[in-house]
Amino acid sequence: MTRASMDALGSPRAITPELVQQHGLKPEEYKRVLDLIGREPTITELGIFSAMWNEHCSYKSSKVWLKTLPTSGARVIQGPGENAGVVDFGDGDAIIFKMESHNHPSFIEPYQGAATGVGGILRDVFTMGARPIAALNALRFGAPSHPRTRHLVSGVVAGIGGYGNSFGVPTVGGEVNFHSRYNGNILVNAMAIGVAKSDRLFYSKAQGVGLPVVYLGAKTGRDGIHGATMASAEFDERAEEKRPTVQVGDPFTEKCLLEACLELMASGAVVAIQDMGAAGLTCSAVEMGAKGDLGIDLDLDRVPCREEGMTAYEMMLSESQERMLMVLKPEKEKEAEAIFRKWGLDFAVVGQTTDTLRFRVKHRDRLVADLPIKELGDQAPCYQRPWIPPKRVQALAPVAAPNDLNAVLLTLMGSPDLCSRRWVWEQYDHLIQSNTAQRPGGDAAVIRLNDQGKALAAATDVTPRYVEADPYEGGKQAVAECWRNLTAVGALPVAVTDNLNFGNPERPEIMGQFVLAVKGVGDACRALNFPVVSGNVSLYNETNGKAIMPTPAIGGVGLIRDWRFMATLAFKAEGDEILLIGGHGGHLGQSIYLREIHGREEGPPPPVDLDREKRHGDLVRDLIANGLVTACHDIADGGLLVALAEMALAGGLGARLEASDRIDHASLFGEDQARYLIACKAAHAQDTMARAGRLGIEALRLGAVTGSRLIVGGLVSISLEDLRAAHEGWFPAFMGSRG
Amino acid sequence: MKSAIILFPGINRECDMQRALTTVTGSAPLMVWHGESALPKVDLAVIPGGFSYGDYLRCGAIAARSPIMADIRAKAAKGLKVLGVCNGFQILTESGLLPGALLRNSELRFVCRQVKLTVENNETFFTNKLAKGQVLRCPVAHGEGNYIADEPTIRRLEENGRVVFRYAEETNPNGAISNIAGIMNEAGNVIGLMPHPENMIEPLHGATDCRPLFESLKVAA
Amino acid sequence: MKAKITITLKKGILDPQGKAIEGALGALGFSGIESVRQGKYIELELAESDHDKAQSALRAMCEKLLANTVIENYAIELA
Amino acid sequence: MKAKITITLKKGILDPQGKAIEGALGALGFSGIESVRQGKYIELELAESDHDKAQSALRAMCEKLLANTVIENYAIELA
Ligand SMILES: Nc1ncnc2c1ncn2[C@@H]1O[C@H](COP(=O)(O)OP(=O)(O)O)[C@@H](O)[C@H]1O
Ligand SMILES: [Mg+2]
Repeated sequence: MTRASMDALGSPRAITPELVQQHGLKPEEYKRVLDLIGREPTITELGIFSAMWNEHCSYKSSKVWLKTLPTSGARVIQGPGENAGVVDFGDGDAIIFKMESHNHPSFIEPYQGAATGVGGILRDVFTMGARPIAALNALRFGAPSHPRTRHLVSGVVAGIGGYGNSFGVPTVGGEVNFHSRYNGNILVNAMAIGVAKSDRLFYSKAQGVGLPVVYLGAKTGRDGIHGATMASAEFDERAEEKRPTVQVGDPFTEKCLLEACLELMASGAVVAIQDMGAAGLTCSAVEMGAKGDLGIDLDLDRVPCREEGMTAYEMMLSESQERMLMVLKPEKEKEAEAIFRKWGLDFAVVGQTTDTLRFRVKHRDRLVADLPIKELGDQAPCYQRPWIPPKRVQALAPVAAPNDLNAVLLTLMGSPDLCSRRWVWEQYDHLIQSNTAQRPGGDAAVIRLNDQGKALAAATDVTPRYVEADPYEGGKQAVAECWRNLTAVGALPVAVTDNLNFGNPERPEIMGQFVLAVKGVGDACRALNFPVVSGNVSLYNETNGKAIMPTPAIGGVGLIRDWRFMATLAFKAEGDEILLIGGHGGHLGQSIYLREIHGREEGPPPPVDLDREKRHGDLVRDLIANGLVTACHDIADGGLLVALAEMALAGGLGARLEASDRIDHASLFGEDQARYLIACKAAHAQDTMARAGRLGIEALRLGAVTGSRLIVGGLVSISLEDLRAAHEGWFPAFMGSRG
Repeated sequence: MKSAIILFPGINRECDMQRALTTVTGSAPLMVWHGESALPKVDLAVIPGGFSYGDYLRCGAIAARSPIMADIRAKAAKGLKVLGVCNGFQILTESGLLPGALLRNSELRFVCRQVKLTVENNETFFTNKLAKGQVLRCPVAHGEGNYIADEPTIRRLEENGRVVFRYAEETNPNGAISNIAGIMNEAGNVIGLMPHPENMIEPLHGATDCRPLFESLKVAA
Repeated sequence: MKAKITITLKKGILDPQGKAIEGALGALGFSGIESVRQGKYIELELAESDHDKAQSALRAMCEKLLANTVIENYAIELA
Repeated sequence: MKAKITITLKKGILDPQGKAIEGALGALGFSGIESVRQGKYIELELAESDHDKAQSALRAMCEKLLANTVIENYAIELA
């Protein structure tokens, strides 16, 4: 480019290959930049491209595959592409939800990393005009024996609670797993759910030329500059020395921002709104302009700054939290400002919409960026990464039956992945807002939506060891288990959000995991009429070339007509009969029993027959709706006997199962899919069996709720106290009383 | 009975309290923003739970020093009934309307769980519908509910029946001294407690043990 | 001018945080730690240049807001 | 011997507490406050009597536990 045009754009800093590389742009990607703008970019422009074109913002490795997911359905109001997905919950109520990862920051600074992860996802939801009504979190940590694990668990859990509790959203569900494959890359996936009127939703699409672009919320500091880039950079030993700036969350400011935004939206002043997340000002401004086929002019001298002498580059890439960008109706500007002052938040007109389709950024009266706004997004690189399917796992070699099943059950109930998560969820305010009908501890959380009894159910699920052994079946299983968990409380599963956590996509075997898992997720969502309306991808989760287990976390929401008719897993009354829907299994491959008791992580995962899932689930939901079920629990990790033990502990009532030649260690601990345990009044057992029979669904009468022991024929007999001690004991003991 | 809920930025359980007051007492409370320096004429001022001003510095410290609290202090001296729940309790101690202080939970973790409360004094505006010694199930949700006061203060509280609620049956969740969950001032018109009775009033909450507390307010008026 | 304020729990008031730190340090293999107390540290930049005026202003801030004198002591240090 | 450790947020790291305190002091009518930052203060009693040994032990404690050097600085003062 010529000197003249350089000076016009200021900062005549030479763009060296090193600089380009530091910005995470590959040489061919940088060439794309040059072709696009026909000159060398300024340093600020380079920063903007690096932010827009990194994996985190551009989805360049995953886009082609995400496109294959089913995203439409009768209840879908807004699919992927906005801040969060939106589904129709009837009576003009819309449910807005999304899940997002904050893995790397949480590994480096667990409390603040997890806290700002929660803050970010809450912002995505209320940016659309919704009031958050529930939060969930899917957590994966390294082996309990790893020296950092306790520290990370305690920091992450405290951070999630610290932010959500102060903000005032009930945190009602999630998952916690431990595995050595997460030693160097923990996963912190936060999900938020909000409610709004479906005719009062807000979008990021700017409309109208010459309208004020307004900056709202907290001041801009040098927070997390390159955070977006870091979030897509493979870890190595140096990561901790690199010490990328970690953001500190301010839930108090976020709570004020929520109230101010909802007040402002109600006033009718808002034309478009976009929260500032990764690469804050850059992504939000470009998004608003590009979506609305408008240009945006920004004047950085008007941006409220927390620190002295911030450069244009720093302001454009800062990831300071609790900030919003809006396009407002000019006539409402004063009213809007008053609302924000009332809440003690910054308010500044930092630019305006134009008809130029350019993204122009001014600083100290010089143009520091002048880029084609649509191309910034549309022309981002998009890769068809080479992939290879993983090796087929060997069929499972015989597994010897242990002689003491009591000991086995106690070990499983007290194992890291099956024990009670009470230590975790008691640190979350799961009751605030007075609508929690089912708190953590069940298959899905249930939140009341209105006084007529309408309620929402939510759960998150994925079984990484299944996905590792067979990405396609594992992808299907994650969706199926989420669907099952919603069904088990009596909810009609409506839609999902996904958080796809994988290793380095530039390695064909990792890309293979991704491709097949997404295919599995897609097929399951199609078969179960469970569309994907939002999601997030986190790649490069590796340390020294060792990837995490493939972890496509699925967060689902379901609709309950009346929470008074929901099911819980707790046994309710002596004498109720216990039925097994879906029949006995025996699939031990990849089971927790195999891993914890036999020390083997082997075999294929249980296959998922989506047609069975659907038929069995629809039957169970129907039984619950008709008041024929007194307790219900799906059979998942740990199999039949663990599910039974969980139901007994929850209800404080024991159970006796009749002996049968079909009951052995394989049928008790196998993790075969599409199965539920239900309890019902003895008087209803016949009818229930008949209904199942008519539908060709295998249902078995296993025994009855009784006493204070868990008894299975001559094989198992344990008191509930012993079970409870094992189940409740592990987590507090592991964390130490002072965790 | 006319009541008002006082709102500070960061307060987040105001809707729970509003719902409890409205559904149980039958009359909806006024919602009063702290900026309004004077409190409208009401029989009862309720300071709900939350994280006023983020609970930065100390829980309730900043809210306790706001203009509206000065007004509430003045009116309380003339007999206005004041109820502080959780953060509200912390604000009342910080503002000197109630003695003592609330420290970090002894386990150093936020705790949201169901506890049991003994009604130690049933002759207050918030407990007159209950029996002395009656035990209620009630949730707590706080990180700093560890009540403490110097020995003479504790003695005075105990001797004058000013301990209104006590954690029962080993359910003390925070290490509070002599299991104190809620207290009142000398005149008996200011009550503060850490637990959240507003979250235990309808079937959805799993039990309605705390409904009578709000019914007591009707009698009190 | 710059002021440093340290706020500590009064003697006799239980300090679980200090205890926890003591325990954690022990667990990390640090020995010979006889006691740990945790408090707050606040740094202020003041326009005031007169030492005594600043001192008395700071004392007022501590009494009115920064310290809860029911449970805390404070110390003021002026640079 | 007695050690005093102050832990402060690194320059440029958001300090919501300091911000809130600054606002509250203003609301209470204190003027001329240019900035407030809040940190932690930790007092330790050590058996160690050798100054240098104590110093290096304390540095290790800060690095390993007391401070999160990603976002915090620490200062050690030995009485
Ligand atoms: N991180 C977490 N936060 C809140 N609740 C959690 C978390 N992890 C697990 N739980 C709760 O613990 C219970 C058991 O979890 P899980 O075994 O994953 O359930 P399921 O097997 O039905 O998927 C569920 O109610 C879940 O919501
Ligand atoms: Mg389940």
